Order: sequence, then structure tokens, then C-alpha cells
Amino acid sequence: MTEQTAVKGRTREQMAQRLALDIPNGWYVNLGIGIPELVARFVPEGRTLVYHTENGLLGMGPSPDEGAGDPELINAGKRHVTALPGAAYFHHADSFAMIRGGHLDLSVLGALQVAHNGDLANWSTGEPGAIPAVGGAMDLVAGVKKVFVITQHTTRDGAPKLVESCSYPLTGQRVVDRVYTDLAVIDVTPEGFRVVELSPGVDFETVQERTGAPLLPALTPASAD
Amino acid sequence: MTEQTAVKGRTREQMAQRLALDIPNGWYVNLGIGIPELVARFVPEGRTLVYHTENGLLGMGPSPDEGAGDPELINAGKRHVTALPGAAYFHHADSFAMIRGGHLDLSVLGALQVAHNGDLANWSTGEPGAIPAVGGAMDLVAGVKKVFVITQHTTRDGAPKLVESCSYPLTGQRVVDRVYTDLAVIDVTPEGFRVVELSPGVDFETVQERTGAPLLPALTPASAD
Amino acid sequence: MIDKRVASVHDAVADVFDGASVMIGGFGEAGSPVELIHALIDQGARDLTVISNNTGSGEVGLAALLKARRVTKVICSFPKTANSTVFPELYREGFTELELVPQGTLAERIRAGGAGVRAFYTPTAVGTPLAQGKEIRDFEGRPCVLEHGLTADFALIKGRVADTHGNVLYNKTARNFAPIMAMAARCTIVQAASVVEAGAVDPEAVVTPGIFVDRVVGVADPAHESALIAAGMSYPPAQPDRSERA
Amino acid sequence: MIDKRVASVHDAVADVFDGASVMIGGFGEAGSPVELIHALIDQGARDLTVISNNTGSGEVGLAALLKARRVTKVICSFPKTANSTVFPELYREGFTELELVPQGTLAERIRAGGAGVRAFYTPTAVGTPLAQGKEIRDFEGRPCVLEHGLTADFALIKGRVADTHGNVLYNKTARNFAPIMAMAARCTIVQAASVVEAGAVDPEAVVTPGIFVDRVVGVADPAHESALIAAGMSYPPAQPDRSERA
Repeated sequence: MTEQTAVKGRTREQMAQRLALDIPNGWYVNLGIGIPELVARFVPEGRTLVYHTENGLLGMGPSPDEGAGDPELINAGKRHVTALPGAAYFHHADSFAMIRGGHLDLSVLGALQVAHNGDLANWSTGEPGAIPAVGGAMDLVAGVKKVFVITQHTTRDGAPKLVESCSYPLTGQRVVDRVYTDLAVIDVTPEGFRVVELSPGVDFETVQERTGAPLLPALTPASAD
Repeated sequence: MTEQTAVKGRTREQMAQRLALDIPNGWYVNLGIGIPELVARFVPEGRTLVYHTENGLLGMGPSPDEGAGDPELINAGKRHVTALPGAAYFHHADSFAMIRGGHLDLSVLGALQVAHNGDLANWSTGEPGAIPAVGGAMDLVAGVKKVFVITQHTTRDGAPKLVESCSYPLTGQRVVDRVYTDLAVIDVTPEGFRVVELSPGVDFETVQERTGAPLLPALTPASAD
Repeated sequence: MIDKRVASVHDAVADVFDGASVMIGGFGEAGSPVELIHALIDQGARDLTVISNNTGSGEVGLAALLKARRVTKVICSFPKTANSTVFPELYREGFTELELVPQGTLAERIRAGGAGVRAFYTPTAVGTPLAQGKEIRDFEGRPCVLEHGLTADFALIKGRVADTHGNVLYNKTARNFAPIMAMAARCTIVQAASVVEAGAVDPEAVVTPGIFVDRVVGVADPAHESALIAAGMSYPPAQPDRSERA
Repeated sequence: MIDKRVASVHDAVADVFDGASVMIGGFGEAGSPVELIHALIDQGARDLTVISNNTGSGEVGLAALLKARRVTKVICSFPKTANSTVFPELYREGFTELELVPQGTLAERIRAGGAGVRAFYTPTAVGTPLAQGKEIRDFEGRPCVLEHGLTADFALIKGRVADTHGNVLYNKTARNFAPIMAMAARCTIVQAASVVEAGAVDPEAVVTPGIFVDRVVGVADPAHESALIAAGMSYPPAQPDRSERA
């Protein structure tokens, strides 16, 4: 891709922190593997979220101390976790009934590409010879009430991840509600991508330049908040 | 119907006892309300059956002593029952998964009519103004591996209950495997009704006379047993 | 801090609206949330569609809700029980419509509704009047009927123990429809004999996970229909005195 | 007298036949019935179709069954894991076919198979390659894909406690696919760390009712894949000694 000026947007932690601000108290949340997992660290004081892991636990707590884990108490990323007071275990059909049935409030996922109509590609680059693996991503985006994507704004090569149309195989059609990147928070609206908020020190033109589809400006300037 | 000679076939208890002989050890069994319930009293020594009641209990035991019942431990007939060691409680969708999924070995039901192709009518006489009520009968006959009907051979008015074609609304199509009546044990075969065994002191012609469809004689005479 | 407790059965059902669909747990009297139903009678919502396996007994609980002419449609499998006189009258009069569904199909439709399954094919009822007008399709030679998932605006259910997160345990065969109705309703209201703090229920033994439950209300000594009927009660009492009912 | 106990894991899997379909519980190593899988490797059945969420790690358990070239098809949602090298090789070689299914659709297909539901409509995967060639139908404006119930000849699952009737309790997230696989298989085989008499398990807490279970075998101290891999093990061991494996 074209040479890009270095812009210092949000770090991964700051992206996760920004996203965490938008989750109301009491929501039932499924966090994907990777950056989404960081969100749990930044939930503002006074709010309690209930974490769901699709392999059969509601009320998931943080990782146990090193060596204290139970190989049969793991999350969807197959890492050791804990269960908090008020937790419940259940089987996979019940777990995905929670997902497909719209009982979870929020799914936070990474992305390869997001199209301006909300299409998401996050499971396969479609490379020949690659082992295809989908897990629960298609179920999450089809079923959960709100889908937030958290991702770098561009690939390592500088290619936009927010695009007119996904070139990779889809995870779901018209499923993404909002995207949190290092550069901005962007809503998927019936009119397309709309900037909700620019990261500190980042201007609209820079974000537009690195986005593969037209961006609409924020409806309310941040200063009016 | 026509005048019929008095024939002393099996009593209700004897019918239930005869049916119980045909249930192998270890079968999972659902007994309908009425005569079917009597079957549990006559299970031969040395055999254990596991009783399922569709309202959510496997391992149902006999009625408790008068006054010792729990109004929340009942059978499908809404009568107080008990739970035996090895019992399990479950919800209605799981209970009917057992039924629909072919996990139960045997359903024993009463009948208004059985047709010679195995059609069963046992839930409604189709009278105008009657309150229709079906319960779990249609699920049982569609799902359980074997369906035994236990019934008087004719109605109180002497009309045959085993017929060419049911005039009452069906419970299920081609679902009955075997019929136990006061007069005979009769299989539903691809060729139609076939007598398996006549009740003591009852002859084939008498049974045929009171049956609304042709009867095939037993393949092996009882004396050859 | 998650705490789904509400102060009273009346608070619990305060927002049930005219025309709402309401799933009501229970198989006969086992699992029937009598106190929530009586609170709903007091509350006054009408033109309700009730989804429940039966239609109640005597003139208490579900039968009393029907008798109060609040229910214009019932979806159920067995609207006849001992002591069931209220529904037959309303049905014959044409006030209350009946959608009769085989019991297992009713359970599976509710479970499907809760699980986000839009429709499914079942062999139950093929060739019977209850499959009339419905799509039939063969699967490996077996004809099946297409049935649709069922959801509701509210579910009223009865538990034995509930915690502040909404995790619920039941008593014996009172479990019946409650766990699947909890899944299928947009707002699930649980009356429980015992309400405990989060952590007091074994997470391995939870039957209904809290995600399916919106409100929990303690009803320490819940009434059984049969006992009320044996005592000659009806609801509301002949001379209603609201102060005593709260 | 109901007693579903069998003497050994080898007895438990003795009748698995060439060409059988086998559901294997587990999500990663949690719930993976390692001892039953190793017994199946010893038993020798081939041309198996395995239905399992993953394809195993290292060269033990499920990965070892694959490596022994016994599995010609897998139906799974995520055939990639840390330390997963066996399946990719067999897949690229063309020895083992893959049917990739979204995880929730896989779970629901298994549950449907066990519940006698022949097929169902789900919104998951519409518009993706995993819905290609499948029927799409709109329900209230939402396009859904028709998916079919899944059954199998055998299920191998791991429990924490099982009683002689086959009632099973699980350990934490090792529960995962086991309860629905137990429903969907014609013959369900459970290895349990503890095998108890009927009556020793609370009927309210039973997760898998005994009707879904055919055989129970005690494996007192079951191995975890990660521990075997950390110890550098593979199965069968380099110099197999059958007398030690029994």
C-alpha cells in the first residue's frame, strides 16, 4: 500500500479502555480472543459485567494464578480461567442458545475486514491450502444483540480494514454495530461508516485516508459532549 | 352394533399382566393414563423397567402413601408419584427429546381406534363443542421405538375398535406395533392385523367377528410354544 | 453488582401490558406460579395471550386469570383437567381462542424460540388435524411438519431457589416448562421460595442460568392450587380487600 | 437391576465398527475422553467419521487417533489448535475430509439429532461460504439456513461422576458437547472418574439422564492432553506393549 505518515493513535490497551467505557452495567458480554480480551481489564469502577464463554460458562472470572488452573476450566481461547460467584456451567447447545437467541448483550470481536454495510470478515483469508476454522464467530455475529469490532485501523501493510466490500469470506452480513480502532470510533449506520469520535491527536482526513470507504463526520462534535 | 355373545376374555389386570410379560429387562417405558398404568404392577420378578413420565422424571416409582405426596412430584396424569434411586429430573424440552429422539423403548397407550395399517386415534372423538386436548400422545406415538396399545376389543356399545380405517381424528399414522385386548394379542404387520395369541377360552372366529378388519391367524399356533 | 431482586410480586408484574403474550410455567399445579398470577390479576392487564400447558383448575391461579376475562388466546396442549370449568365456558362462548399444540411440539417450539431457532421439522402430528395447513416435508422418507419457534413478552415461573443473578433451581417435576420459558421470554419473572446471594448456588447444579432471568421475587411459602381449591378459595376473593393481598 | 458398567475401556469400545461415525466430547482438552480414544486406537476400527469440536493436540488422544489413519472424515468447527499438526497434514494429503460447521450450528445439529428434530432454520452463516448450497428461507425478514440434525453410531464422553443407571455429572467446562452427544449417539460410552451406585447422585443435579447412556466405565485418574504432551508422550508409545496398556 501507499506510504503513510506515522500517526500515533490509541494503543491496544487504550482501544480496549475506550470500548469498555461504552458497556453499561450488568451487560452479558462475550469477548473474543486477542485484543477483545483486554476489555475486561478496563471496566469502569462501579460497573459489573457478566462474561460468557461459549464453551459453557457464564460468570467467567480472570485467569487464576500461574499453576493454579484447572485444565477443565477454560475459556474459548482454551486458556485457564476462573468462575465468579453467581456463575453457571451449561452445555454447548445451551451456550449457543444464549448466543443465537439474542440473550447476550454484546459480542466484541477482532476483524480482518469490516464493510460499510456492516459485513464482517474475521475467520479466513481464503488462502488455498489453509486449514479453515471458524469456531463460534458466525454464531456470535448472527445472534448477539450488539457486535463491536476492535481492531487496528489498517493491516500491517497499511491496507484499510474498513472497506466498501469485504474481499475475504464473510463471517456475517450486516452484523457490525460499531468499530473501535487505534484511530477512531466508527458506527456502522444505514448511510455507511460514521465517525463517532477521533482518537486524541488524530484528524478526520487522516482516518479517511486510511479507510477504504467514505466516512461521514461525527454528528455531534466531541467538544459538545 | 349387533348383539354379541358374552365372551369372558381377559380382565383389565390380566391384559396388563399379559403385556408386561413382553417387556424386556431394562427397557425405558412410558405408560399412559388408565389401563396402561396397571402394567407397572405386573412386571415379572427379576426384571427392572425404568419409567418415564413426560412432565420431567425418569425413574418414576409408585404412588406414595396417602397424604405423603408432594404436589410438585406428579406424573403425566397429575397424580402423586415417587422417584426411585437413579432417578433424574429434567425440563419439558429434554423430556420430549427423549420421546421424539427415539430414546424410549416403549410407549403403552389406550385407544379409541386402531386401523390395520397401524394408524391410531386416541385423543378426540371429533365431537363438535368438545374441548380438544391432546397432551403428549402425538409425540409419544411419533417418537417412541415401540408403541403398544392396550384396550378393550370393542366399545361399550360393541363397536369394533380395531378397524379398516379410523373414523376419529388421528393421533399418528402407522404407529402402532401391537394391540393387547381382552380377547387377543394382535400385531400390526405390513399385511394387516395378525393374531399373536388368543385369550384363554376365546376362539379366532369370535375375535374376527368383533374386529372391523380382516385378521390373519397366528403364524405359530400357541400349542407349538 | 448484579441484583435482580424486586420487592414484591406486584412490582414484578407491574409493566405487563394489554395485549402481551405471557408464558406461564407449570404442568397442572406443579410449578404454577400462583402468586405471580394473582398479582397479574390485580394488575389488570387484559387481552393477554397465555402460553401454558394447561388452563388451570378451580378458580385460582391460571383459571382465575381466565375467569377474570383477561385472556383472549391460549396456546396449550391440554386445556382439560380435573376441576377445569373456567376455560371450557370461555372457549364455548368464543371469548378465549385456543391454539392446540402437541405437548412435545409446544416444548420444542418454546425452546426453539429461546434458542434463536426460527423453525424446525418434527415428525409429531403428521397426518393429524394438528398438522393441517402446515408444510410437510420428507426427511429420509419420514414426513415431518414445519413448526415455528415461540417467544413471548413475559414469562412467569416458579423456582425453589434463585440467586441475585437470576440463577434458578426447581423442585422435582415443578421444573417442567420453566427453564425453556425463561429462555423464550423477553422478560422472565421468577418467584422463588428462597432467594439467596450470588455464590450460594453450585454453578454445576444451576438449571436456569441467570442470563435468562430478569426479575426475582421471594415468595416464601407458595400456595398450591389443590390446597386453595380444597379450602374453597377463589381469586380474587368475593370481597376483595387489596390491603390484605399485598 | 440396571447396571451399565463395563469392566474396561477396551470392553467399552470393542464393537466400534469400520466406517462408524463417532462423536467425541471435549473442547480442546477439557472433556476429552483420552482413555476411551486410546482404547479405540488399540481396537483398530478404521474409516471413522469423527464429530468433535476440534482435532486434537500433539500426538495423544484425538490427534493420535487421526495420526493412526483411522479417521477419513471430521465434522468440526475449529480444526486448528496450539500443537495441532496431525490434522493439517492429513487434510492437505487428502486422507481426511473436513466438514466445517459453525460451532453453534454444530451444537444445535447434534442436539437436534438427539431430540428427533430432523432439521431447523438458523440465521448463523447466512451469506458465508458455510451456507453455500444450502436452502435459505426468510423468517420475518431474516434469512435463515436449513441445517440437518446429526446423529452418530457412537459417542465417547468423559464425566466426573456416573451412576450405574448412566446418569452423569461433569466437571466445569469439560461438560461442553458431552450432554448433547450422549443424546445423539445410538451407543453412548462414558468414562467417569467416579462410578457410583444408583441413588448416590441427586436427581435434581443430573446433567445427562441415564436414558442417553449405554455404557459406563471407571477411569479413576484420567489424563489431560496437556500433561501428556508436556511429558513428551505420543500414543501408541514408540514400542507398544499391549500388556501394559490394558
